[in-house]
Formats: sequence, structure tokens, C-alpha cells
Amino acid sequence: MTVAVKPPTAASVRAEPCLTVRGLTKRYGGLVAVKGVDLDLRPGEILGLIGPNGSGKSTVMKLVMGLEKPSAGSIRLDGTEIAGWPAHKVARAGIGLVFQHARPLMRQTVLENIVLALLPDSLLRLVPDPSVTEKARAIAERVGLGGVIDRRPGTLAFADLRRLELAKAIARDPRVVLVDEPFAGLTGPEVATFSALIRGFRDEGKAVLLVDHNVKSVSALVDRVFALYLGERIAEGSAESVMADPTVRRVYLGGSIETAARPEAAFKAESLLSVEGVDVLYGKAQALRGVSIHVHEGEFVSVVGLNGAGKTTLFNAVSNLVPHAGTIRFGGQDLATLSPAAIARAGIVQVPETRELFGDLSVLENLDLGGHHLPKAEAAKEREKLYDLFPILKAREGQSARTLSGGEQQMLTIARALMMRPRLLILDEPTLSLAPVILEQLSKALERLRQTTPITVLLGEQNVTFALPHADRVYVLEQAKIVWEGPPDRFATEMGAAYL
Amino acid sequence: MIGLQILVDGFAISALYALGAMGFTLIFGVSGVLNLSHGALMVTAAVAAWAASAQYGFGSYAGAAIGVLCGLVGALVTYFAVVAPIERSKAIPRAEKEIFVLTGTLLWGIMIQQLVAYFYTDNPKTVLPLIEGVVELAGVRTPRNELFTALVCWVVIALLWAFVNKARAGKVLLAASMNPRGVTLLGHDMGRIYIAVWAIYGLLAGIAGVLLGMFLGVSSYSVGPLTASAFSIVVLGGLGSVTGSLIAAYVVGYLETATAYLVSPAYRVIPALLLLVAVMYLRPQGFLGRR
Amino acid sequence: MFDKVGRSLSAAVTATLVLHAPAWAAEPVKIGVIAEAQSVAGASIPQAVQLAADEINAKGGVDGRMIQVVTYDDKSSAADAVRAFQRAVSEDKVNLVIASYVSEVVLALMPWSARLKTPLITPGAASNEISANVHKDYARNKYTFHGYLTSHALAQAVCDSAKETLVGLLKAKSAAIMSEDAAWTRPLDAAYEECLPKAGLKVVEHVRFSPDTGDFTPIYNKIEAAKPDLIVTGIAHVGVQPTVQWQNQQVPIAMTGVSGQATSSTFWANTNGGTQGVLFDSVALPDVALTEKTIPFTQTFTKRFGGAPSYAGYMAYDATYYTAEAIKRAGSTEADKLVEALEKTDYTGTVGRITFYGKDEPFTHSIQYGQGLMTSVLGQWQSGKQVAIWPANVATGKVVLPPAVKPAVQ
Amino acid sequence: MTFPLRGLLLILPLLVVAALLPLGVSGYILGLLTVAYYFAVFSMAWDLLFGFAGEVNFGPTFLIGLGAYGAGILNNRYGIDIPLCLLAGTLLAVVGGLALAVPALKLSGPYFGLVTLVAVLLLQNLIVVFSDLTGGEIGLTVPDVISIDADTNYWIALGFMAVSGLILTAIARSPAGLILQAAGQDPVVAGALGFNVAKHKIAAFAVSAAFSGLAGGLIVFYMGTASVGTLIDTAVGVQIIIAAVLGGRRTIVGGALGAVFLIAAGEILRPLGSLSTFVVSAAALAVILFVPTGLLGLASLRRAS
Repeated sequence: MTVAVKPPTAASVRAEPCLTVRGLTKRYGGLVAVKGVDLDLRPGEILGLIGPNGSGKSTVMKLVMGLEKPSAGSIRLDGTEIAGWPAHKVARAGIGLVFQHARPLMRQTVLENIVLALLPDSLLRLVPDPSVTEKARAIAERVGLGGVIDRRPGTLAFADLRRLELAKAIARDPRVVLVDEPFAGLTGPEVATFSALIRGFRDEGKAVLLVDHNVKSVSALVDRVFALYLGERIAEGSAESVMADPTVRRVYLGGSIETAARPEAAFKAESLLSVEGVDVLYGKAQALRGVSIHVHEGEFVSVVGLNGAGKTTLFNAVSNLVPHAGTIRFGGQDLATLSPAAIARAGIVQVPETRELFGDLSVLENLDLGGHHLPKAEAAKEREKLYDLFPILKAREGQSARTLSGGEQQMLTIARALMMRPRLLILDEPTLSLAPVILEQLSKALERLRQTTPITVLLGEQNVTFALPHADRVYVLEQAKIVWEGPPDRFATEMGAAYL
Repeated sequence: MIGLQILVDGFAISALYALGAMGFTLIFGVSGVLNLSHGALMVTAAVAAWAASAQYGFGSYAGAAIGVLCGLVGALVTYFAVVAPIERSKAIPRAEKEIFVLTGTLLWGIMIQQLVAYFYTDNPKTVLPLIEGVVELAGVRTPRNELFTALVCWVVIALLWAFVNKARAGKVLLAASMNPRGVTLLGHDMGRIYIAVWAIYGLLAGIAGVLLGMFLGVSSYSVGPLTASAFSIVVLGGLGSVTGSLIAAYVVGYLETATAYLVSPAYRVIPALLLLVAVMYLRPQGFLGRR
Repeated sequence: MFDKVGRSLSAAVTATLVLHAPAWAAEPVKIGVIAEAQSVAGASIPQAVQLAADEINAKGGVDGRMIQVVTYDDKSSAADAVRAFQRAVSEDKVNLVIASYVSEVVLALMPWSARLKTPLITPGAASNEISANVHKDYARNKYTFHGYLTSHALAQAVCDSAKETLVGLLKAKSAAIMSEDAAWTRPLDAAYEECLPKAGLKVVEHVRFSPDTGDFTPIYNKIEAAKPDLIVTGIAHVGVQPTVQWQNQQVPIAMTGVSGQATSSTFWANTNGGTQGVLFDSVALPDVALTEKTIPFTQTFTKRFGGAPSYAGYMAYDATYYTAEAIKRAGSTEADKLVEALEKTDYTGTVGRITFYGKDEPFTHSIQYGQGLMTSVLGQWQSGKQVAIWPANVATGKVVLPPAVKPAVQ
Repeated sequence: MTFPLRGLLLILPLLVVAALLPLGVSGYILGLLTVAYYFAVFSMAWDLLFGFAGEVNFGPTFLIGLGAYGAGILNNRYGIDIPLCLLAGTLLAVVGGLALAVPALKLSGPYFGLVTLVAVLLLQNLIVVFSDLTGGEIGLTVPDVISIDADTNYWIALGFMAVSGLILTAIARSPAGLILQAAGQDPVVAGALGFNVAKHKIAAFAVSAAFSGLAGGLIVFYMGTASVGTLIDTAVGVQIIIAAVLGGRRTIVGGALGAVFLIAAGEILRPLGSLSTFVVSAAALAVILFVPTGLLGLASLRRAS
């Protein structure tokens, strides 16, 4: 997709902001998800709010909508303070939200779903109003749902479900529209249709806030971009300037890249893991499309791709955690009939993005659970080796996992997986919302692992700087498909520019 | 003196409540199932122990063992015949599994209750105690059986604690209650863990049932109140929190005993019910529950 | 086991034709029986009525009319009983209904008996309310007969028996009342409060506890603290539990009174012998010849149904007989005439001489209590047997002290 | 929105047949159906809460009991006329419904279920404790009944059930009902669409309570008695829930179907004696396991395919 930025219309720049956010802060216990965010949104403007997973962008959206109560700060809609209002009042005041995952009423028809959005908040509406139904039909036509109006959402195609969400937003006729990940799971032509519908909002003079992982997917649409990282603003401006911003590039791509790949020919010819033509559907959304990759014994393979490209889905398919089509073989054995637990015992051990630690158990206990299949003495030996690799874990041995910092938790997760003596270690986004200094430690540990053990690793990453240095081979996953394969040193020249 | 009496008397009944509730909270913690046939399983164990020793001439030890065994078998049958089919059913939407499990186990409990009443009438029965006689405890005359009940309860609770916190296999159960996905990724099949948990639950319910039969006696009418009391204690303590259940059992047990002594035995259960309602309003997650 | 299954099945069969009445015979007399087949007390009711009907029919019936019994299982639920009553009257056209030993059920049936003008006899419910209601609105409720003793009379019997047998033996001067907190025990307790002092027993403690109680330790401790010489009970919903705990805790006080469950023949097994030494009042006991009819009835019943009749069984058996007599006297099964005839009942049955209080007395249509009329028997569980202690003329044994009770010292 | 009309066309003949039953059926069967019709209203009112507002109420008998005892006590103690008693009982039930709605808004799933269960247990205990007023466990007898004629009682119950079913269905299918369903299915989305979820749920509780309470009062004046065992015991609540699940959740009418089915099954199985409850429970469990959508769901499944 090419980067084409439409210059903001003169009118939108001059207009007074209708939504003003000042010093918006949200704490969950000790974690600060949003730190003093200031944000303006004008009528007839599309603002892209971007940030990687865990950056706090969704929280900002929820705070504005009233789905969460802010810890501090102000949110004004046309001068009225709405911070802390319940969602239904916020909605009545003129803010609408298009959820990322379609959440229609599953037991009602498409028409009834749209009718619902047109209803006033009254207990006494006991007789249907034909004019409302007419209006709903018109909206359905406008978003392209005319043909499926009497069907239940469960029978709709994915894109139609997303249309339904837009239809509801149109029906509500809000002054400010919040759209969460507008294009997730959509194909090229569908993206175009949706872009047109969203531009329609702007042309009607509504203010639009698009929330997404990265600039690329929304750059064609937005007038302005606001980049968020770890709850704070890191850049704001046109899509181009934000993409060029060094902080943004560092967050998404990391710093300079050195690679040390071993050639593919250096490994045994047959693959340890081979994934062939795997398709995954999440309900109606295609999360993977004919993905094929292979990993040789002892090899370090990285799959890079932005959030939402399908990395986690790929790994879950390997572990048989999601239903899929296509074949996945491990050491020549078809994994289709094995349970996730059996696959783990067979040697494919995942370090999931969500970590899945046992929060109330100590570091030691977490590790021992990983070494559960080993005799006790062996497990103790293994543990000592890992303490050597991650010394901080030894210091934290008796502490419960819940109380560890994010980086320590990540190290514990990796160590726990290594306790299982995996034949193939899958690391899913290990850098997720970690501070740079931690990344470095993690990177060093991985390098040492690669140097000193014959381990086979499949790494999924958005952060290219982290993913490339260790990798022998790289795949690029984009919108559910593998779009590039090659050694890491060729990545910058062939994929670098188009990546972000 | 009355304080001492409350202390002594409340102890055993609370321990029994705790044991009854512990298995209930354990299966909730690991598999998210609220088993409303709980009371029926306890009654099955007690009546089986009674029938084995009083009707079919097994000794009281063999009778008690048969009772516990029936609890175990009953729990596994409940899992395989009722809970697992509902969880596996594709026709039941995920969001509604909970209400289906509740209704299903409730019906199952009624079925067990009816069968027990059919074969052994609905007259209350008491299991022959393993130990008889009384001892003076700081001036309070206490039946040995009551002490025995409290002792067995605490030994079983301690064993459970040791198993879950010390034994390797038990640790996996504990881990599963915190994070089922985590243990799956570590190579443990949740299916097998569920079976193990239901087996442990069955043993606990069986032991609690037999002890209850010896200490207080049961009838098929006890099914509902037993389920309700386990449910209340577990929610009061915090769903899935074993320690919370223990605390809640003692709070309820002592509250009831104190009410019976200080106010009137007629109002025995009312303060506990009111406490439960108050806790639900003020701290819905219970004493030690997390949300 | 098979025997038991067979028995309950036969009891549950909806309508049982008693005798294949010859086609030319007069229209049969139909008696409806509503009771719970599952409980020991309830199951005896249809069986006893059936037995009486068979006997009467064998002797030619009532003025040549055969008695036909139609039974309904109400599962002790008032709603089921009302439904059964409606069916009995409108569908099966019964002439009279003998129903239930549960006060709740009988009180629910009373208005229907009035509305549908069909006589109703309860062979086992104790609540004063039943006969009090007849007294209060005689014109309307006269169709109900309280074919059992009222709570008031039961209390009187407990006091009388205690005075004559226990007070002397135990050197008892005081008593504690221990009753489940239920509507039927209110008049009972009131009557206890009144008659115990007259029997020389000062009431030093009065505990009413929730019928859901499982743990009786606090109750016994509370009672012990008041140092009574005797515990007088009013329990029906509970029975096994307080008895077993009384024994396990070795409460050193003898226990007497009304204990519904203790009258049942399976009580020894259900309490694992915990009932040793427990005293209780009952209208009849299996081996006690209250009249010359008692033992033959018990034996025939036991032989035919494989177990001794419950107290309600005795009352139901007698009720069938005095109903038959009343029909004979009235010469009709027409409701008002039958009621009139029933009121004149003077029949010596298995439990004593049965007569009803009149409409001017407070407990209209309940069985008159007193020596020479109907009293109850004080029984005691001794080594697995129910032994009659009082009245003296029918006693089969002497009081033994319960294991934990020490003999009184001078 | 054509379904209601078609549904009405299906139900109307059934109602006509039901209304004509007294011409050919014995008083006993009518008495049976009379009770079944009141239970049908209990189940339908429960379904409004469960199927539409998304609240699992384990204590329908709490609301029924308030209505029944509220009405019964006024008549028994103070001899107040039946209509006024019914009104007062209904109001009391509505107050009880509002009291349940407060925790329902804060609690979810098993927590709310427990509160409703506790409400029933408390009511049960209070009735026993205040037996002077309530008659305790032996029940409360009311001096007045609506009618002693089986046909009249039957028609009243049938009419009441038909009207209740109509009103409840109308509410469920109205725009306000649509909002209620949205609030029940996904309160977050409903809130984001501008609907005050609390308001709609409270209203649903009030409506459900009103019908439960009124039906509870009517059944008292039909049977002439109110007792814990017949109206409040958790076993009664279980039966109401089973009826609704059996008939088909979120259909309103399914509850009526289930209630009639359960009572009919109980009657047909009467020869089995105490085992009849076992068989009915087993059948209900089988339906839950194999036909989770219930009897009506089964019918609509057939139609769809």
C-alpha cells in the first residue's frame, strides 16, 4: 500500500476543537496505563491514534467513551466536562464508538441491530415506529447491508459484520466517532470501501478518532497522527512526519541492526518444523492465509510483522490451540491429532505473548512447574543453568511472579519454557511493552543461548532490531500472509522502507 | 463459660463446613464449575456408609470407607455424565455454559436425592461413629466423636494443603487454578487435570459426608441445605480461594453457634445469611477473592 | 430390597379396587385416602384403611355396600394434596376422605372439604388450628374431623405420664421445654407451660430452635446450664439428630415428650441405637394391648405389609371403622347426615374409646382426651424395642435410666 | 418482525382449544391445568429476566412468596377484599424485585445467583420465625377464595396466563424489549449506544416481580392456602427454572409450554410414585444435554432447516 497523505482541509484546521482532552491519566493499581495525555479533535477531522500493543491507546478510547473512569484529567465535549460520566450519558452527549470486534446482538436480525441504535433511551417505547424501521433500512443500504437485512449476524461475512458496526455508528449520528482498528481483518477492496465510509463521517463534519497499531494502515485516511507509547505521547503531526519521527521508528523498528546469520545450507536438509498452507479463520475473519514456513534443527528463525499481522495465530496453530486447515509437521510427525499439551511434551514449547505465569506462585515454583517432567535432580541442575543465564531470577527466587517487573516476568517465562528442554522454542513478542534496557539484557541472553546451546528458536516480533540480530532466516508476515523470506541482512534493503 | 462453650462447639462444626466447602471451591478454582449436586454427593456418601454398616453388616470402618468411595464414584460420574458433556457440547453457546452446568448439576442432584429417598426412605440417618464417649475439655463436656470429626477434618485439610503446595502433582493443580492455559503450554492436559480434581473433590465430599453422618446425621432433605451452605461459604470466602473458604467456614460456623447460644437457636442461620448479603453488596468478591 | 420396591409400587398405584363387588350389589362406599407413600408415618395410612375396608367388606360391607378405597400420593405437599382432593371428589366421587398426618396439608384441605362439602378425617395431624377452625366457623368447617389428639391433648398426655412415672423416679422438680420453632409446637409449648407446673415440674428453660438445626450442642449446653431434671420435647421435623447428639454428648438428663420420629419402628436403626432410653408419647405401640383390638390389628398389619403400623396407621384403621358405623347409623353417605352421625361416634378402637368434642367445646371435632376415653402411651426405647411404660394398666415394662443419666440420690 | 404474528396464529387455536376444555374434561384435569397455568406465568416472568435481561435469578420464589404471603396475610388477618390483597401483594413483590435489582447491577453470574438464593432462604426463615403472622411451616389459610367452581377457576387462570403471556411477549418484542436484550447480551455495547442499562434492568425486574407476585397471590386465592412448601421452597424455584429451560429460553411462551409439560408429565408418571420426580428430572437433564434450545427451540430449528 502506498503512502498517500491527503492534505488536511483548511476548514478543519481552523475549526475549534470539539473534543479536548487534558492531562488524562489512568492507573490500574500500580500500573500507569495512560500518563497525562493532551489531545484535541476538531469537527471534520480524522485523527489517527497509534501505538503498539500495551501503549494505552485503547485505554484512552475507553476513557473518552466512559467505559472506564479516568484517574485524573479532563475530557471536554464542546466545553462540557464529560470525564467520569457513564457510557450511556457520554453516548447521548454525542460520542459514538465502533468496536474493533463486531459485537452485534446475535439473536436479532441485522435490521433490528440497526433499529436498536436508532431508539431513544426510553422504557415506554412499546410499539415499533415504522419511520425508525425505514430509517434503519436506508442506513443498511448506505453501508451495503441491503441484501442481508433480515439475516442474523451469525450468518454474515466478516466484512458485513464490520459494516454493521459502522451502520450502528451512523444511526447514532454522533458528533465524535471513535473507531477501533477499522481495517483489522479486511481485504484490500474492503479497506477501500470502509475508508470511503469513514471519510463520509468527516465530510458530514463529524470528528473521527481512528485507533490502530501503526501508521501504515491508516495513513491514507488520516489528517493527523498522534503516537502513543507506554501511555505517553511520543509524536504528533502528519502521517509522514510521524513515520519519519526517530522516536517512533525506534519504538517500532528498534535501533541500528547488525546481523549474524548462518546460511540455511549449514543446517540439516530436512526441517524440524514445517508448516504448509495453513489457513485460520476467527469466526469470519481470515487470520492466516496459506502460510508456509519451515525451521531446521538448530536454526534461529524470526517471523516479523506488525501487531495483528497473524504471528500469534501462527504460533497458536502450531501448538494446536486454534482450529486450522493445512498441515503442520514436527520431526516428520503430523501434529493435527495431538492435544496442545501433547505437543508441548513432544518438544514445541511456547513463550506466549501473554506470558501465562502463575502469579501467586514463586519464581522457583514457576520454574519447577516447567521442569515437572524431569527427575528432581535434573530439574535442579537445569534450574541452576538458567539462573546463570538470568541471574536476576535467582535473586527473586522466593518472590511471587505477580510482583516481578515486566522484564523479569518475561525472563521467567522464557526460563520456565527452557526448563522443559524444548526441541523448538517459540518466542511470541518477548519485547512487548518492555523498556529498552531490558530489551538489551534479553537480547544478550538470547545470543548466549544461541551461541552455547544447540537450541532451535522460532521468534515472532514486531521489533525488527530485536528480531534480526539473532536470526538465521527471516519471514515477514503481513495481513495474514507471508510476503517475504530471506536472510536478515537483506531485510533492510528489500523490506525496510515498506515495513512500517 | 459460655464463651468457652462457643469456642469448643463452634470449632468442630466449622471444620466440617470447611471440609465440605473445600472441594467445592477447588473444582470451581480449576474448572470454573459450581457443582450444585454437591449436597447430594455428600448425602450419598453418608447414606452409603450408614447402609453398609447398619443394613448390610459391614463394620463401621468398612462402612465409612464404602461411604467415601461412593462419594468419589459419585463425583466422577457427575463429571463424566453431566459436566463434561455440557462443556463439550457444541450446541450450547460458550456464554451459557455456566447456567447449563448449574441447571444440569442441580437436576442431577435432585435425581440422586430421589434415588436415595426411594431406596432408603427420607428418614434421617446417622452413621455409627468410629469413636464414642465424651471428654471434659476445660469444663466443657465434649463428645469424642466431635473431637474426632474436627481432627479428621483438619488432617484432611492439612493433607490437601500439603499436596497442593508441596507435592509436584498438587502444584500442577494449583497452577491450573491460576492459569489453565499456562499449564497446557507446559505440557499438562487440562482434561486429565479435571479428572484429578474431580477425584479429589469426590474424596473430600465423601469424607465430609460420612463425618456429617456420624456427627449430625443426614436425610435426603439435607441435599438442598448442604449445597446452599457450601455455596454460601465458598462465595463468602471468595470463589476459588481455598484459604478464603476455610476462613468463611469458621466465620459462618462460629456466627451460627454464637447466635444459637447468645440469641436463640431459632434464629441460628439468619445472621449468617444477612452477613452473606452484606458481603455481596460491599465486597462482592468475598473475603479473599480476586476479580 | 425387592420386597420394598414391590410395596411402594403397590402403595403408589392410583386406585385400588378392594373387592370385586358383585354387579348386583348396592353402590359402593368410596373412601379417598391422601397421604405420602414414601414416609413411614404416611405409608401406613392407606394400608390401614385398606385393611379395615377388607375386613368390613368380608363381613358383608356397610349395609350391603362394599367399601372401595382410592389412594393418592400427596408427597406431603399441600398443593398435591389439594389437587388429589379435588380429583377424589369431582372425578372419583368419593364419599369421605381420610388424609395426611401433616398439619400443613390438612389445613390446606379443610377449606376444600368445606367448599366441596365432603367429610375429611385426618388420622395424624396434631395442630390445634384444625379443630379450632371447626369451632370458629362451625357451619362452614363442620365437614372436617380431627381424628387424632390435638397438640393441647398431646401436651396433657406428656404431663400426665411424666407426673405418674418420672417425677418420682427421677426426683424431678424441674423441666426444660425443647421444641422446634414451628406452628404446631406453639400450642403444644403453651400447654406444656401450663400443665408441667401442675405436674410438679417447674419450667426452668424453654428453648425453641430452628427446624433446620443440625448441631444441637448449643441447645443441650444451654439446657444443661439451667439444670433441669427432665427435657420435654416437641419435635417432628427433627428427631434423629437431636436424639443421636443427646446420646453422643451424654447429656445427663432424661428426655420425654412428643417426638414424631421416635414413634417409628425404624428409629432404632436410624439412630444406631442412640435412642436407648428415650421416652416418647404415642397413641399406640406395637405390643401394647390398649384394647382387645390393638394387638390383632398390629399383627395382621405386620403380616400383610411387612412392618408395624405407624401411629397414623392405628388412627386411620379406627377411622375407617367408625366411619362405617356412622354410615350405618345415618343410613346414607350424604355429607351432612354423615357429619351428624360422625359427631355421635362412640367407638372403641385400637387406641381406646373414640368420641369427638362437640361444637361448643374449643376443640370441636377432635378426639376427646382422658382416662377411659383416649389417652396416649408413654413408650421408651429399650435395646431396640419400644416398651410401654404408662398407663400402668397397659405397661409392658419399667422405666430404665438412659445411659448418661445418673440415678437420683436422696 | 413477522414472527409474532405467525406465533400468534399458532397459539390462538391452542388457546381456543384450552378455553373449550371445561366442556369435555373432568374437574380434576382442570384443577391440574389451573395450577399449571399459574406456574406458566412464573416461568414466563422468570424468562423475561433470564432470557432478555440476562439475569440468572435462582430465587423466583422470593418474588412469588412476597406476592402470595403479602396478599394472603392481608386477607387472613384483616379480611381485606381479594382485589386489594392482590394489589398489595403485587406491590410487595415489586419492592422485592427492586431490592434484587440493586445487587444484580453490581454482581454477575454465580454471585448474583447466590444473592437470589439467599433471599429465598431468608424469606423462608422469616416466615417460620414470624409464624404468628404467617402460619409458619403449616401454612396460611385464607378465608376467601376467588371461586370454588373448577371451570371458573380454570378460565381465570387461563385468561391470566394468556394476558400475561401476551403482555410479556409484547414487552420482550417491543423496542424497549430490544434495548433490554441489548443490555442483557452486552451491557458495554448497550451503554456505548446510549442506553442506561441500569434503568432497563430495574424495569425488567419490576415487571417480572409484578407478574410473579400477582400470580402468587392468585394461586393463594385459588388454593385457599399459602405455604412455604408449595410456593417458596427452592425446589419450587427449581421447577420454574426447569420449565423455562425445558420450554425454550428467551421465548417467553416456552416457559408456559414447559410448565404445562412438567405438570402433565408429573401426572402421567404418577403411578411411579416417588420415582416420578426422578424420571422428570432425568428427562429435563436429557433435554438440557441433547436439545439445549428446549422444546420451542427444537420446533424453530425444524422450521429453519
